[in-house]
Order: sequence, then structure tokens, then C-alpha cells
Amino acid sequence: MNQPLPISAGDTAWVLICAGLVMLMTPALAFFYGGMVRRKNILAILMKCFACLGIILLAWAIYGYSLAFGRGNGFIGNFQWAFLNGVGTAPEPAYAPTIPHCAFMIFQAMFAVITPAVIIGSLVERIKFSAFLVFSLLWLTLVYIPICHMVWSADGWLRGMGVLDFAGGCVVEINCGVAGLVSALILGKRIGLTRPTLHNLPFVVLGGGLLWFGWLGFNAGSALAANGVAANAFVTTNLAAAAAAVSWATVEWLITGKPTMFGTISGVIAGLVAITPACGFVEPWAAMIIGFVVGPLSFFAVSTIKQKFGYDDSLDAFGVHGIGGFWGMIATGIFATTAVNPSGSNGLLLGNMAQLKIQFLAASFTVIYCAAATALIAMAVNKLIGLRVSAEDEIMGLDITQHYERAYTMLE
Amino acid sequence: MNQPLPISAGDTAWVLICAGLVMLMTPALAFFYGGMVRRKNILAILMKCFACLGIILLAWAIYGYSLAFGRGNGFIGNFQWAFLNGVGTAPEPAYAPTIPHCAFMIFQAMFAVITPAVIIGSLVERIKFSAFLVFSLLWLTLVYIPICHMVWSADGWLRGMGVLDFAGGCVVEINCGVAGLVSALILGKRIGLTRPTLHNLPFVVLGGGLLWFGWLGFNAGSALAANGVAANAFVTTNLAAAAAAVSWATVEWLITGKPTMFGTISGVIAGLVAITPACGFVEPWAAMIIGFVVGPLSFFAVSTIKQKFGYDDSLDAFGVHGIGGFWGMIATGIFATTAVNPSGSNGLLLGNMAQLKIQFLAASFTVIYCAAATALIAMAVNKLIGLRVSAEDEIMGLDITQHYERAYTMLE
Amino acid sequence: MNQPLPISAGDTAWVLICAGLVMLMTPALAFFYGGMVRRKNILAILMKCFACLGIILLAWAIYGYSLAFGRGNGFIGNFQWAFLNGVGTAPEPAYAPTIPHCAFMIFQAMFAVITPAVIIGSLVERIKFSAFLVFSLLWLTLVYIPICHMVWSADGWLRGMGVLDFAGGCVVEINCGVAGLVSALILGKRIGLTRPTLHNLPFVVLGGGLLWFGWLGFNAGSALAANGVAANAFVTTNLAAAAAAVSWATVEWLITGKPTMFGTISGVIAGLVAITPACGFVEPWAAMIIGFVVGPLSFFAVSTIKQKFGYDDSLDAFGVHGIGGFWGMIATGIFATTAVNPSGSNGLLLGNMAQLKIQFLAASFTVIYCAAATALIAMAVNKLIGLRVSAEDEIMGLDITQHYERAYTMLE
Amino acid sequence: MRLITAIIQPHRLEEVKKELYAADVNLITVSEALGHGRQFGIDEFYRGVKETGNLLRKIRIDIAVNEAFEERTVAAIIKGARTGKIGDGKIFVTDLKRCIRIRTGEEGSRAIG
Amino acid sequence: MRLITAIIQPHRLEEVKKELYAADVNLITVSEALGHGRQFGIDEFYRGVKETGNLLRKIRIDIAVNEAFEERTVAAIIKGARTGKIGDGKIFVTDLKRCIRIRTGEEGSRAIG
Amino acid sequence: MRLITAIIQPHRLEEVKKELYAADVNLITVSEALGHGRQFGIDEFYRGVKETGNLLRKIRIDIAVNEAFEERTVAAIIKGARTGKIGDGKIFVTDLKRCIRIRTGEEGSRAIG
Ligand SMILES: Nc1ncnc2c1ncn2[C@@H]1O[C@H](COP(=O)(O)OP(=O)(O)O)[C@@H](O)[C@H]1O
Ligand SMILES: Nc1ncnc2c1ncn2[C@@H]1O[C@H](COP(=O)(O)OP(=O)(O)O)[C@@H](O)[C@H]1O
Ligand SMILES: Nc1ncnc2c1ncn2[C@@H]1O[C@H](COP(=O)(O)OP(=O)(O)O)[C@@H](O)[C@H]1O
Repeated sequence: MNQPLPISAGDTAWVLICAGLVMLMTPALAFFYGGMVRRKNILAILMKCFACLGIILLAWAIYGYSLAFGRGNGFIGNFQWAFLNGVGTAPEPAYAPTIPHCAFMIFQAMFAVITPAVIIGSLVERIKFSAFLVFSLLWLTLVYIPICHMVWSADGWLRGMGVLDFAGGCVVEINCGVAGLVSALILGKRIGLTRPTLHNLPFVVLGGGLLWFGWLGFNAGSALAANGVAANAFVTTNLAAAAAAVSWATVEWLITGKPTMFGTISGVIAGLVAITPACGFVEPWAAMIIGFVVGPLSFFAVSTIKQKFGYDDSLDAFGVHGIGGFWGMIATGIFATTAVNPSGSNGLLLGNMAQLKIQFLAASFTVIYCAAATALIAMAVNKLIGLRVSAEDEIMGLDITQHYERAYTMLE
Repeated sequence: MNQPLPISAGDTAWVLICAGLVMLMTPALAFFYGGMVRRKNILAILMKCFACLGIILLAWAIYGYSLAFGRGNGFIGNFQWAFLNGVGTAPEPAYAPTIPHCAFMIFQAMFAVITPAVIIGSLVERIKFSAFLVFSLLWLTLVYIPICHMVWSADGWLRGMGVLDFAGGCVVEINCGVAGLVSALILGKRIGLTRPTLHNLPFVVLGGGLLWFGWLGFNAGSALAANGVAANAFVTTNLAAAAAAVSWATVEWLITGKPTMFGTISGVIAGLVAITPACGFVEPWAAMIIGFVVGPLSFFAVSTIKQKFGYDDSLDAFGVHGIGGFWGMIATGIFATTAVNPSGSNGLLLGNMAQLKIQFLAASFTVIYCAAATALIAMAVNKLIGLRVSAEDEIMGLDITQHYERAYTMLE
Repeated sequence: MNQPLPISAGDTAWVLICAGLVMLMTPALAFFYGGMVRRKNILAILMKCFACLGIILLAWAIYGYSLAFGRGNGFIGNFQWAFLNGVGTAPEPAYAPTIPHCAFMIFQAMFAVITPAVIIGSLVERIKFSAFLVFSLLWLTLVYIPICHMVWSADGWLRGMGVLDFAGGCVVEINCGVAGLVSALILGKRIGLTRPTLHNLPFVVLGGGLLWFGWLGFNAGSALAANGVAANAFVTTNLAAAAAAVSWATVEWLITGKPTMFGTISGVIAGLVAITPACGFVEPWAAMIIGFVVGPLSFFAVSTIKQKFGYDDSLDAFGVHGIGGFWGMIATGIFATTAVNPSGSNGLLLGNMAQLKIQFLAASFTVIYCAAATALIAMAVNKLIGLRVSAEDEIMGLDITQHYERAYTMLE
Repeated sequence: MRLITAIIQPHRLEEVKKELYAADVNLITVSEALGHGRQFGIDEFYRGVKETGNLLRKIRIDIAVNEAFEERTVAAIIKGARTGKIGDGKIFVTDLKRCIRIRTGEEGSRAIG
Repeated sequence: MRLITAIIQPHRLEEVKKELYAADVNLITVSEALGHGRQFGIDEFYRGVKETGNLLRKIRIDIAVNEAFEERTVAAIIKGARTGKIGDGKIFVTDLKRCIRIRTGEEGSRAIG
Repeated sequence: MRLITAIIQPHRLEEVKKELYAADVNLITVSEALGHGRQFGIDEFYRGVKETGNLLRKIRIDIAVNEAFEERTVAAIIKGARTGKIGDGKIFVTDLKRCIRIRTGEEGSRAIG
């Protein structure tokens, strides 16, 4: 780079604040999940979320960013930017020509943090803290980074094939959802669970509200500039969240007799998940449809399929993120239009069947690769240090046994 | 539009992040209100707030935005932008010439969401969920949209008359405050209430703190550009909130013997309300006065007037938003200066008595129109499906009876 | 100013949103602290935090900003900008040439608010509310404003000497940490305290998470423009927080057997503190080192030194902010490089021993000045109106005795 | 002396307190409880999964009285707590052997009031 | 009549309820408690400072029964609550003088069920 | 056997526990309560509206002991809880018919400790 590209203050302001919003999503997720478990296990969730912020930010700076976005081959990057060497304030034209390279790096870092954090939802109330640390670092390295490279990096093969994944339908959502399911299967069910575990629904709603807020940065920030595409993504994100909240609550109303707050906030998240890959490629009306559809889909997954098969995907990372992410990838292939984003493609509705196939292929590839790699990692960790706490510790609660502390002490 | 206007990245970043901040205000309001009721009724509040986010965002996209901002007559818009058709990424010069049209639309959408959400405060612990849904959609359509059109749209008659309402003194604050009072009167008092209902004051403060944060986007974002007017609005908003917090707490100190946290956070909200119409037109010193005055005004309304007349405006939407909004409109007529905002007007203090009259007229018109229309809507809904839950359900709590769920379950 | 400088929309958007983020830090701090005390004392903490927002914002507008940034002598400013007279929308080239002057003013205002708010952590569960008000106003005027002027104003002597303090290592962190220790010593220990006082660790984590989010604006906003320096500060801030979280938790794991959530979030804050002066001057790898080091440092301070000397710096303002801030100032002198920020200097590692000396001198001066002045103020207030509540009130709890209200009422 | 323990509906607490004060019974201890009785709980649903709501919120009141006050205390509780609907609760009376006022060390009837 | 009070481990509550219902004991009152017994609490650490965890969460169950039901109630509680580990808890039985149903005013054995 | 129930000020709990342990009484159950007695509550104000604070936070301690331990237990509680100010609380002693250790099924005096 002889002559660095000029930096746009507006775009830089936008991407930085969006990176901040995505950072906030991990604490938000901590509360979204934390309220759903018994109070003896809330700190263990908060702790794992902050552990992701801690270790994954460091890993990202040390090698993750370079492996994910460095120029390697179609599957994985290289170490050119290890220790953020060369990731300075000059823009990197391959990714974001109007903002400092390091702004792009940190925006991406927050995606790498929250993805394994979502997996926590499948493992709560029984996973050993040390095992989670090892698992999440391995998973980052062997699953997140490769998929991220394939879909988003300049030389990724899925990107080369033309897949549309605006903010992480494959990279984030399918990935964490499938990983959650697979690792929950390997980890096994919680002991003697006969009742719902929620101890503080307002915390769930607080986390969910902050997730919505943060997701606006997640999705609209993925435009990497404060332009029309960002504005469109911002609009579609809100509309999909709204539509899915309404459709989930409506299905509940029809089936169980009343709409619930827990269902509504679950619908919000499902809608945000589904619009993630699509938000920068589809029009607002399509976003509403995408949201409307995902509500019942995810509701059905968590209330019926999970019950039927009896797996303990405890807080439904799979039912919400896996299912929603897959639908979002497909929906992008249906509704995408270059009218919204000239650097995208048209989808099925505009006659481009090919795009739908690409979307399906990318989503399926992610499912298969992620499932296989996650299974190997989880089994390896299980062998090595054991995934689960002892039955006594599980009964006693993870907060006190894994962290020597309690969330609430209420005598004075 | 042959040649679309160029988009400013800085302005777009600003309006989008401000739209995000205003989005956050509705969950914030949910906690502000949710902490004030008995724990058997908190979810019913959170639920109604998220219902506003859900259904009103959709309604706004489908017809609301067009009816509010489309070119119709002086009272109401048209359907030119129904389904957001034509609301794309090119700027709409009539409203915000430097940002995508859809960014303006979604910023306004968040105002339409929070306004009916504020009304919830008057109806808590007894309104039927289905009735609230119908009520709020009707109210959006028949009250919010017309007033919004009259005050803010290119051809609104109040705007034509020269009313100054920077961020919603009439459109948002008076509107929701008066609607709250009127619908509370029609709904009637809660059963057998002899004690304050607050169950979690920290939640109230959490909500209030996030409301302050979000309100910065609400007010300063209303400049629709990241310019001097926005910066001025940002400053005046903070100062008015601070002044009203201090004056409310001081009045308490004098009257009841101690300043309270609940009073202080109430003062914050009252200050934010009062500065809403004024923030982009007045200087910082005037903002401090506006804030100082509203504290005692609202305190008096909620502690004395409400007790005296005995209406059950449960969480004081009227006392805080109605009273504060009216004072804010008047204060704008007193303190406005074109030194701050050349596209505004001077107020009384700079010799322009006319402006004060216009402000008074607009505020009064809003009171009357809103009161009449809200009364009709509330009575119609009451007739149709009944506004109130049964006495048994009210005693049992709305969470379990309206939503089949409970906020806190604390045995393990 | 004949011809006002043009305003950059991007920079203005950035600084305003950052000012909003810093505003949010005070409510965030309220929860961070509020969860750490017994439930009978949480409102008294929230109240003091909001009191800072209230009275200090007003004081800043009335005289604080002018005294801090107005042109006076090397030690203190003047009254040229009292009542914000002349602090309008035109940029002030001495401080931030591309944004409205009032945007710079309000960004700085939020720093002035949070600094005394941090001191609350040393005084909880026993300080009289009125005494805190007087103390904090005096402290703002006699400690914060002078130090701020010396370090940051155009004619401050420490700035003239070349001290590097990007976002407030001296001005904010050392200042509040030392003031906390000194005033805690004068205030004395709480009565009969034999157990930890935390009543709600999730609140601590909520506050801590929001503090991290807000701190991104605090640090990266201090670039006063959305440029490469801001992006670098944003990156270093996140990495230091992550590193310190990991190192604190690791030390716990080694010493007590398990890493805790409370330790991890404390590490986050310590990391944010330490990087505060350095963030705009050092590279990301250095930020990781700075964070790694501060974790054990602060852990040692709060778990060993405090126990040994037996002072009641209740929530560790000194151990975290004082120690962390001092280390941050020194670290800036070690790791600073003009490659990151041309308007900075090189540090020890690049051969500039002088910078390290300057940093040490500025930090030490702040310690000494702050300690002396704080001691005088605290003793004066103690003499005048008494710092402490009565023993009965302390036992009964500050919420009910100082504010006539209770945080949680849980019977229905 | 008697120890009277009542399990009542939460929303009747104010009424019961009023009746007790009216009957000159001023010293009481209140706590939270969850009850399972004849009263039919409402089913709850979490993400579509049904949970039979079988523990309902109740309030427990403990009152130590002299024999002479037993009847009026029971009567006051009934008056304040009765709605006639299932779920109104129960009153349990046990024999109280000793009652000591911590502050003074007084015992027996004098310590009760 | 008897008042049976059991202090059990929180995670056994569902099991105990099940056994009670199986034994036809359907009316119970549950509340939260903290217990200190033989069971060894886990030390807690807050910012490196040790706190001997000496109060563990327990559940308290109160059940009023007729004499005839005493044995089966005690047996059901034991069956549901026993894990064989220290901390399983205790059952306390006291004599219940009177039992009144608030809704109807009924007294004695008929009011208990 | 005796069931000793004490209502004390929350801030005396640590002291009471210390005295009980000193008196070799190690097994106790603690719970939260709200009390209304002679102690004068502080009026509360919410948005300017007065609320007579008439329920104050208390701690309830339940201890089952053998007769031989009754006196020292009562004495220990008094020693730990007494401040001499109104609100110190009460101790209630009832007769305990049976005491069963769930873990072992042991009954009576042996089950108590
Ligand atoms: N035998 C009992 N033992 C313990 N608690 C009881 C008993 N009977 C009733 N209760 C308590 O009283 C509450 C109300 O009893 P319920 O049978 O629902 O109504 P009612 O007394 O009006 O028939 C129950 O929820 C339970 O807490
Ligand atoms: N004598 C007693 N008085 C009051 N509560 C007791 C007594 N003995 C036991 N408990 C309660 O029962 C719980 C379990 O008792 P513990 O001694 O830990 O186990 P175990 O009964 O299996 O020996 C204690 O935590 C305490 O709450
Ligand atoms: N007769 C009683 N029945 C039930 N609880 C009582 C009784 N007397 C006192 N208490 C409890 O003891 C607490 C302290 O009693 P109070 O009269 O305030 O102080 P003191 O015992 O020092 O005179 C009360 O708040 C209440 O919880």
C-alpha cells in the first residue's frame, strides 16, 4: 500500500459503534440465558460468556483474525496478520476500503466472541468450566475460523461460489446452533429435570432487549459503511424481529391459549437470526415474511421436535439459531435482489434458481462440517478432561461448585 | 428524483444509531414500568411493551409511515408509501436530504412504537392483553398518526402554522400522557389497592438510566444530521434531565424530609419529557430552567392532584408525560432562539409573542383531539371486547392469567 | 473566530454517541456497585450515582467546564465560558477542530460526572447523603477540575510538560482511586462487618458489562474524531479488558482454586482502567500486556493489601482504579509509540526514558495533590455536617433512613 | 399460650392486618410461602411446554397469643382472609410452652404482647 | 392432629411432592430456608477473600395431618427426600391443637384435608 | 424435645450464630420474615405518597433441641440478639413430639444433633 486510502469518518464512526453494539451482545446473551436457568447456575453462564469475551478476543488478536481473513487458500487463512501485525489504521481494501483495517478486525472479533457464547445455551447447568474453555478455543479454531474464512474472506471458496451471507447465517447462526445440538447430545441430559428451570424471566427479557439493540449493529454494521445498504439492513432487521415476535406469540395463542413474554422474546431472537444472512440483500416486505415464517418454525422445533427426540439442547440454541439460520440462508436465496444491494445477487423470485442452490449448498455444508468437527472436538475434550461436572456438583449447582460464589445472598 | 441526492455517511451513521437508541427505549420503558408494579404483573408490562415493538413496527411499515408522512392533506397523509413502496435508500428531500429515506422512516417508526408503550403505565395491573392490542393499533391509527402528520409532515397544518416541536412534545408526550389519563378514567381503578405496588426499584432505575441514554438519540437524532443543532439538542437534553432530577429531589427533601431515588429518576424522565419539544431550539441555560420547573410541576401532579381527584393513572403517564410535555411546548415558545437553530423561530423572550401562542394552540389542540379520540377508542374497545380482566384474574395477577407464566420462580 | 471551521458530520456523530456511552457509564457503575452491597443499601448507591449526574452536570455547565478548559494559568482555568456562554456549535480549535464546541464540552462533562461517582465505592453503607453532595461538589471543584486543567487544557502545566494521558489515567482513575482511599480512611470502617456484602452478583455483572460498553466511548471517543487513533483506542481497550479478565481469573484459579465471575468482571474493569491513559498511544500487543499485568496487581491490592492494612475501601475504588490507573500511566510511558499516534510520543521501549519520567511525575503529582486535597475536603465536611450516618441508621440501612424507601418489596 | 399460624392468600394480607389490629393483636410475624391445596393452579407454558402450576403463592402469619386472645385472633384472621373461594387457607393452632422477650428477658404472658 | 415440618434438600422437592401425593397427602405448604447442619458447605471467595459458606439452601415443608396420616406422611417424606448423603434433613412433628379452614370455618379433622 | 423459634434482627444473625456454636448448638434452620411489633417503622414515600412502613425485616431461626439444651440455647440466642432496643424480638418454645433424621431414619434425641 503505497498511498493509503482515505478514511471516511462517517463510516469509521459507524463501524466502531457497531462493533461496540456487537460487544454488548455477549453480556446481553449472558442475561438472556442466565434468567432461564435455576438460580444456582446463573453465574456459571455469565462466567462462560465473559470467558468468551476474554479468551476469544485474545485468540482473535493473536492468530484468529489472521487465520480467518488472511490470504491462505479457499479453506483457511494464513499467519500474515498474527499478533495483528500489519493490522493498523490504514484501510484494507479487500474488506473495507473506507475504514481503518483494525476497525474491521475488531468488528469481526466480536462475531467470533458471540458465536461460541451462543453454544453455552445447549450446555448449561452441567458443563465443566475448564472443559468449556478448551472446547470453545478448539471450536473457534477448527470450526468458526474455517467457516468464516470460506464464507467471508477474499479467497474463501464459498464466497467464490457466490454465497450470500450478509451478517452470518452460516458463519454465526447455523454454526452455533448445530454445534449446540451436537455437543448437547454428547454431553447428555441434565439429572432429574422435571420442571422448567427459569428463575428470572425479566432477566431473559432484559438480555433479549439488549440483544435486539446490539443486533442492529451486528447486521447493519456488516455493511461496513454508513450507506444505503446499512440503512436497508437496519430496517429489515427491525421488521423481521417484529414479525417473528408476532408470529411466535400468535402460534402460542392458538395452541396453548395465551401468548407469553418468553415466547415473544424468543420470537424476537428467532427473527433476528433469520434475517441475519438476508438483511443486506432483501427488501423490507421480504424481511417481514422471513420473520413471520421463522416464528412458527422455531416454536415447533423447541416445543415439539425437542420433546419428541428428548435431547437436552437446554436453552434451544439449535431450535432458534440452527433452524432460524438455515431458514435465513434459504430465504436469502429466495428473496435477494440487486435492487437493494448491487454487489449481491438476485434470488429465486427474480428468476435466479442458481442462487437458491448455492445458499442451500453453503448452509448444508456448514451443517455437515460443523456437526462433524464439533462432535470430534467434544468427544476429544470429554476424553481428555471430561465435559461434565460430577453429579453432586450438578445437584449442588455450578455457581458454588465451579466458581466458589453465589449469585444472590439475601439475609440483610 | 432523477439524480438522487448524495448520502452523508456521518449523518446516516448518526440517524441509524439514534434509531437504535430509540428502539432501546421501549425495553427500557418496560423495566422502568415493570419495577413499579407487583411482581405478579411485571411480565404483563414487558409483554405489552414488546407487543408495541412487534405490531406497531409492522403497522408502520404497512401503512403507518405513509399515512403519517405521505402527502395527503393538512390532517392525514396518503398511501403512496404503503408497504414502504418507494421508501428506499435514496434520500427524501422533504424530510432528510442527506440520509437514506428508509433511515428516516425507521427512526420515525421507533417514535410510533414508544408512544403507545408509554400509555401502558396508566393501565397496568388490570387491562386485558387483547384489548390493549386493539386499543393500541386503533390509537396509533386515529391519534398518533394524525397528530404526527399535522405537526411534522411536509403538509401538516400545525407545521404550516409554524409550531416548534423538535422531538415530540405534542406528537409523543402530550399525546401519550393525555391518552393515559383518559383511558385510565375509562378503565377504572385497580381493586382494593391500599399500598404502593413497587416490587423492584432497581429495575425502575435501570429502565430510567437506559431511557436517559436512549433519549439522547430521540432528541439529538431529531436533527436528522450530525450537526450543530444535534449537538445543541444533545447538550440541552442532558442539562434538562439533570436539572429536573435535582429539582424533584429538592422538592421531596423539603416536603417529605428526604430525597428519594424513585423521585430522582422520575425527575430525570420529567426533564427529558419537557426538553423534548425544545431541545433543538433553546440554549443550554434555558434547558436548565425548563428542567428546574418541570420537577416540581410533575411532583405536584402525581403527589397531590392525582391523590385529590383519585384517578388511577397508575404509573403517572399523565403526571409526567402529559404535564411535562405541555410545559415543554410552552417553554419552547418562551425560550426558542434562531441563534441555536436558524430554521426555528424566536420565542417570547426575544419578543415573539406569536410563537408562544402557536405553541399553546398546538398543545391545546393535541390535548383536546387526543382526549376525545382516545375516549371514543377506549369506549369502543370496552364495548367490543371489554378492557378489563375479571376481578379474579386481577387478584391472581396478570402474568399468570393473561400469559400463563410467572416472572420469578425461586425454589432451587 | 471570523470564519468558523467546518464541522465533520462523521466526527460529530462519533463524539456525540461516545458522550452518550460515557453518560451510560454512571448508571452502569450504579449497578456494578449496587449489587455489591447489602440490599438495604442499594438505593443509596444508585441515588448517589444519579446525584452525580444531576448536580455535576449542572455545575459543569455553570462553572466547571470553564474552570477546567478555559484559558487561565497552568493550574486552573477562568470563567470565560461560565454558563456555557460562548460554548456554541462552532468548533473550538484548541480542543476539537472538527466538531461543535458544545459536543466537546458535553463529552468532557460525562467524565466529570463519573469520576466522583467512582469514589462512592469507598464510602458505601455509611456515608450521609447530604455529606456526599457537599463532598462531591467540593471535590469536583478543588480536585477534579484542577487536575483536569493541568493535564488536558491548552495551558495546563502537565500537558505542557508532555504528559500522555489519553482518556484519564490521572484525571479520572488515579484521582478517584486515591480520593476513595483517603476518604474511606477518614470515614472509618463499617460497623460489625464480618461477611461479604454482595446481594446480587448478576447486577454487578450487568453493570460491569455496560461499563465495558460505555468505556469504548470513553476511550475511543477521546480521539475526538472518528479516525485511526479512535480505531486503535477502540481495539486496545477491548484487548486490555480481555487480558485483565483472563489474568485476574487465572490468579484466582491458582490461589483460591476456582476462577470467579466476580473476579473476572473485576479484572475487566481493572483492564479498562489501566488502558485508559494508554489506549490512544500504544499498539494492540502492548495493550494485552498492560491488561495482563493489571489483573494480578489489582487482585493483590484488594485481596491482600486491603486485608492487611484493614482499611474499608469498601468496593475497592483504590485497589482497582488507583492501582490500575497508576500502572496505566507508567505503562503508557513504557509502550507509547508515535506510530500509533503522531501527536503522542515514544516511550521507554523506543528509547525515550524521559517520557516514562514525565508519566511517573504526573501520576505521583496526582496522587499527592489528590490525597492532600481530598483529606482536607473530607475533614472539613466531617467537621461541618458530619460524614457518617448514625450507628442506628447504618444498621437499619441507608435506603430507608436516608431516602425513606426500600428497594425490594416482595409480598404480592 | 398459643402459637397461631395462618396460611392466607397474599392479597388478603392488608385486610387481615387491619382486622388483627382492630382486635388488638398488634404483634405478628409474616413470611412468604407456597401452597398446594384444593385450589386449582393455572397451567403455565414455557416455550410451548406445559407446566402444571401446582404451587401457589401464599402468606404465612405467625402470632403468639395468650389463651384469652386465641378466639379473637382466629376470628380476626378469618374475617380478614375469607373470600369464600377455594384457596382461602388454613389456621393452625399449637400450644406455646414458653415465650421470651429478647430485649428484656421477660417470660410468659407478659412477654407475648 | 399433627403438624409435620420437614427440612429437605431443594432438589428433592419434586420427589417429595410425588411421594406425598402418592400417599394421598395433597395439602402442603412450602417455603425457603437456609440450613446449618452437619453438611459441609463449600467455601466461597469474593475478590480473593474467603467466606465460610455455612448456610445452605433448604426447603421447608409444613403439613397438617390427622394422627392416622402421620406415619405415611413421614414415610413419604423420607422416601422422597433421602439420598443417603449428609444434608438430607430432618422431620419435626409437633402436636396440632386446632386446625381451621378459613373458607368455611370448619374445624378439626375435617378442616385438615 | 423442644422446638425453639426465634425472631431476631437481621443484623444480629452472625452474633447469634456465634453464640449458638459457642453453646454447642450447631444445627439450625434460618429463614426470612417480616415483623410487626412495638418497633416503630420508618415511613416511606413513593412519589410523594406516604406509606406507613409497618413490616420490618426480621430473621427467623428454628432449632430443635433436647430438653437438656433448651436453657443454653435460649440463653445463647438472647446473648447474641440482645441490643436492648425495641425490636430485638422474641423466642417461642414449643414441644417437639418427634424428630427424625431423614438420612438414617433415626428418631428422637439421637436424630436431633
Ligand atoms: N393440611 C395442610 N397442611 C399444610 N398446609 C395446608 C393444609 N391445608 C391447606 N394448606 C395450605 O392452605 C392453602 C389453601 O388451601 P386450599 O385447600 O387451596 O384452600 P381451602 O383451605 O380454601 O380449601 C394451601 O395452598 C396450603 O398452603
Ligand atoms: N436440630 C435441628 N434444628 C433445626 N434444624 C435442623 C436441625 N438439624 C438439622 N436441621 C436442618 O436440617 C438440615 C440438614 O441437616 P444436616 O445435619 O446437614 O444433615 P443430616 O440431617 O443428613 O445429618 C440442616 O441444614 C438444617 O437446616
Ligand atoms: N406475639 C408475637 N407473635 C408473633 N411475632 C411476634 C410477637 N411479638 C413479637 N413478634 C416478632 O418480634 C419482632 C420484634 O418485636 P417488637 O415488639 O418490635 O420488639 P420487642 O420484642 O423488643 O418488644 C416483631 O417484629 C415480630 O416479628
